[in-house]
Amino acid sequence: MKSAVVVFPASNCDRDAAVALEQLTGKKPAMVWHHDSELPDVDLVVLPGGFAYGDYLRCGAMAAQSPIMRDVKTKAEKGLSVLGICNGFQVLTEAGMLPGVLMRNAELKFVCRPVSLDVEETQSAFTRKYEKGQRVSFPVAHGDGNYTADEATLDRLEGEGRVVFRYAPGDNPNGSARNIAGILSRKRNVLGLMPHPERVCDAALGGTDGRPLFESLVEALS
Amino acid sequence: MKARVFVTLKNGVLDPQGKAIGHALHGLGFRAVGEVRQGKVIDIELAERDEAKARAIVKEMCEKLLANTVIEKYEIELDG
Amino acid sequence: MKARVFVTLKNGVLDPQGKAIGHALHGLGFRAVGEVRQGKVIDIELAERDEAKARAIVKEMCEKLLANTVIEKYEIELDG
Amino acid sequence: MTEITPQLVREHGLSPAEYARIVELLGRAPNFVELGIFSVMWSEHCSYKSTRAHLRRLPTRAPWVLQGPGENAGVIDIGDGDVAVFKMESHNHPSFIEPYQGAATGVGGIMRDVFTMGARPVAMMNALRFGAPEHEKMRHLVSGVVAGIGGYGNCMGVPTVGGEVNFHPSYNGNILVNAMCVGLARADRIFKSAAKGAGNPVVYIGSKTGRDGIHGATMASAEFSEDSQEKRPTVQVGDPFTEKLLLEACLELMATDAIVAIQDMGAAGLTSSSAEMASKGGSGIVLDLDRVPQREEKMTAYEMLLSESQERMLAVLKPGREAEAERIFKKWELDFAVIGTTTDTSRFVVRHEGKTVADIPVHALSEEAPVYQRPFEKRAAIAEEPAFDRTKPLIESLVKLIGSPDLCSRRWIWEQYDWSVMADTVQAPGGDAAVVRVHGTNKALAITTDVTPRYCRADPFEGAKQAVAEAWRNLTAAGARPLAITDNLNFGNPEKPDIMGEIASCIDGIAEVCRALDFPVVSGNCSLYNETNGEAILPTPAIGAVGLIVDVRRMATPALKRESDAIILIGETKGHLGQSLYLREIEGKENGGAPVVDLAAERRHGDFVRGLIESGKLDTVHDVSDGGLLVALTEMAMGGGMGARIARGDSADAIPFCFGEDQGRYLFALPATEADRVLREAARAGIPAILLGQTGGDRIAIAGVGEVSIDALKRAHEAWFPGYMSNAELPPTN
Ligand SMILES: Nc1ncnc2c1ncn2[C@@H]1O[C@H](COP(=O)(O)OP(=O)(O)O)[C@@H](O)[C@H]1O
Ligand SMILES: [Mg+2]
Repeated sequence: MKSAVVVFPASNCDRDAAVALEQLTGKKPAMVWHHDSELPDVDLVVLPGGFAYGDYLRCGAMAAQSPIMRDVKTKAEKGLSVLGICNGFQVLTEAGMLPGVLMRNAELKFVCRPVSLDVEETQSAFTRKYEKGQRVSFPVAHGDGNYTADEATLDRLEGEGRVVFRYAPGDNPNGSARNIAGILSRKRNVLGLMPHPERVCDAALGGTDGRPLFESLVEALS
Repeated sequence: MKARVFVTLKNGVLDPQGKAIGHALHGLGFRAVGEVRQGKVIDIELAERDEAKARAIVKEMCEKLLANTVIEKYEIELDG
Repeated sequence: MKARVFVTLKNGVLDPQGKAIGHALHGLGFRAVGEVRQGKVIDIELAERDEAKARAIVKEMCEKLLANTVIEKYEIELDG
Repeated sequence: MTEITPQLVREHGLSPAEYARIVELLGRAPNFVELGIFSVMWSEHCSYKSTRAHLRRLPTRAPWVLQGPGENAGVIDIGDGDVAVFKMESHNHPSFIEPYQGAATGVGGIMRDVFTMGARPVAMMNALRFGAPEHEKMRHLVSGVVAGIGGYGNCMGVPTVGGEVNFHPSYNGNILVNAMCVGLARADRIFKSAAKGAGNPVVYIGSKTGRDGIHGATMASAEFSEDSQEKRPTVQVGDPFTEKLLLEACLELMATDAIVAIQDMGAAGLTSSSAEMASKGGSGIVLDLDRVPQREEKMTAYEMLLSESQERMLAVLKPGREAEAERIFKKWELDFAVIGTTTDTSRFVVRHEGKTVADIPVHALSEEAPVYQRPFEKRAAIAEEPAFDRTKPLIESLVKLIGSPDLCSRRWIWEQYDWSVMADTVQAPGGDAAVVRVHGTNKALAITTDVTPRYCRADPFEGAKQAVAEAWRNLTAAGARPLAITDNLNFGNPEKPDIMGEIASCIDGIAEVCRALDFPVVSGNCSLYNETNGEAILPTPAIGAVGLIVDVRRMATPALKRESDAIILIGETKGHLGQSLYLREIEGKENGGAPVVDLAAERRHGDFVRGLIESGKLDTVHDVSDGGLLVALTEMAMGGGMGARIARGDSADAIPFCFGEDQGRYLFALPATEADRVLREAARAGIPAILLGQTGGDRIAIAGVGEVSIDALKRAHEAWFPGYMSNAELPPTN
């Protein structure tokens, strides 16, 4: 599986994502500067966490307008797999590639801690190596992770099996609607999630619950 | 020409920041406070003299970048 | 009565957000854009009919909470 | 041109004698611009005029020290060609005036000090002192400072992995915000600030210059009065987004060999960075202010030279490398301008609008800056034995202590910091030291900050010793070999002999431990005039320390891990209650003498514990500090969600035994089968060690005294901070 990580100005989990990808795919991902207009030939694009453009105006808003995002969008429509983590999820919603928005956390504070998640869907290239209903722990680290969409959209997401990760009951760190932590696009090839799977791929860091996500991709896309 | 853009949450969208401000104002003893909503104001200097053209440009800016129209609405004021 | 409060950075205070927005607008091809400054707008419902009193109350709110007067200034508009 | 009157000189914080010296050095009266330059360069903040003579007593060398004080940050060798680069710095005054931006720009400033040396910042710490919790401004200050530190550090993508927080009324009008940054580099890729050679281009990089924080350096050097709030000095607004770009751009430029010297623009911005670079390089410098990227219109030379706009750097390049550097900075969308050259005249020359606006011998700004031997009185240490009520119920006291402002959980704070970004944080906030892996290896850095100001007030010498020893102990408890420290000396007005006495004694105390434990000082910062209306803060020599864990798989944490482990206490327990938190929180008394640190014992005990960790026999260790033995045990129990059953020391009184703050002690837990051997080994090494009890169950039980559930302790421990802050006003945002 060939992968690429997009680097926006002030992305800051680009290296973490690259390390996890290299560890689990055996290949170094291509690092793509936001100003480039075309992606290299890859099977997976990761939009990493961070504070693209300082999170000024709205998180992800300016990054969504980056030149590279046009190509990401076009290729995603043709089926390219795209994984947006944290800030990357925000970019995906701002770019209109996923529905809804990520608003300020309900408690209005940045929150960094491990959270328990339930894997709701295993019918995706991102989660096939998890068990349905499996409880995993990923850290979150964000100020704007409060997923919000109108009721019709939320119903559609649930109805189409596109809510992939949900915060375990009682462990919702940001007030997001229906405890949503991660969702798929309609074609199921774009995943956005707030928690950081790339930070739990190494036992020394307190867990390996993120590994199956990357292993799923390797299996699905190789 | 100067443009002032207000970006505020659409009615019905929950505004935790506005709520927190209202709460804090009550806490400070301002009993007369009802609902509070918070938004953004963006002041833009524009090298464009024609009002209609300026409005069209700013509207485009709002649609493309300044507002997220899924949850936000905007108003434009021009001056100069 | 409704009050609208604008809280903006004092002149001369660096506005990183405004700077970044201006930059992004340029990047999107809006060449006519000059300086951009970002601030907050806060809409407050007030159970107070008297305009002078309302203004005094809102001014106090600004000083106490809404604006950080070390770096920010505020304007008050009343309506109703 | 503005006339130079005695009034104007005074307003620039210069004494008549200092002014006379300036006239002598120049051979003429300075003009207004030059007066401004001297005022910042000769300020306490930039010149260290009160402390310089004393700082010389600090040991700064060891075979592993590659760069001691004198550069932007210290550098130590951590093997395999890797180095750790670190420094701690205060942003006290600005944080009191505008907590969010003050703290944020403090973080930004110390990060620049580290990456200007060529290192990538990998960890941030913060040592915070607030006033009494009930003080009307304190919630606002706490929430603003914490949000500001997080706001800047999180955006930079550098994990904030720990720190310390105290509350004490002496900080009511003068909180302390000390931030420490640790970076990693390769030994052969370290950059320094000596602008050697003539004819080299001087380039400006980063953000544009505005009228920010003009006279920030002199503000940091003047005592606070209530009305300095009214004056509303310009506080700088931080732009972490630009700083992140600056970091990446600088590291990219540093990968080339285009740089001769580089220095961040911190206090006294352009003036101090350029004058210091010239001074260190033994060269002269000519600056052309017309080329300085400016954010505001019609800035004067005076304003540009003294501006403290953030996120700026000054570099001296090899001739002809400008275009290459410019390409990198343009890619990162940062300002870049050649604003001058180095010369062989040894003069600091500034041009503006075609005129020479300043022309000063470089040495007049650096070596000739005043150094004072201020009069000092060393205070006799307090030695009284405090009385206490022996009948107070012990378990109740424990619950109260563990939920008190100085001992309760800091989760409310550190959950606002991204401590796991960079995916190398192997010990998160909450333990004795934070541990951050050296990327791509099995080595790790252990990092801590420590000082107990109430000890320093009672006994400045012993208090300062204790601060360094506790830092050493915290690193040791994680299994690290302590390597070096940075210090942040926060004191009141040095013109008062008793404050100067505190400074001198604290420096002596630090120096003694550095020598005894081979733990040199490699960088630091002084923050003086921390007073409000003539009342000084507690003497607060904050110590930041770094150690090396050779193999991160052999590291210890405080959390209890297994049932039926033997719990062993290392070190002697006399039950020293003077200045203890027990006295303060339970008896409402802040009295008695500070505990004394026996440095020979300290070393023996620490080496013993570290030896056990390194041999792989021990993974559960906690040092005993604030609150004493029972508090330490409780922290271990809460960390592991597992109880413990202990016996009271035979002869000792229960209260001093449980809550005394004797030094040089560690608690650890290991499989019972190992206990006898370890105790024998300790005895052989002459180290006091007792078997205190064993782990297990869901409560802390003390034979013959009572018991309490871990749940109840946790509830008390976690409740205070969120409860206190739930009454906060709005969380500040950027
Ligand atoms: N208390 C101290 N102990 C040791 N070194 C110190 C102390 N205070 C300042 N220094 C050293 O003096 C130099 C100047 O410090 P400072 O002006 O804070 O640097 P910068 O301008 O980079 O912020 C630095 O090398 C610093 O490490
Ligand atoms: Mg520096």
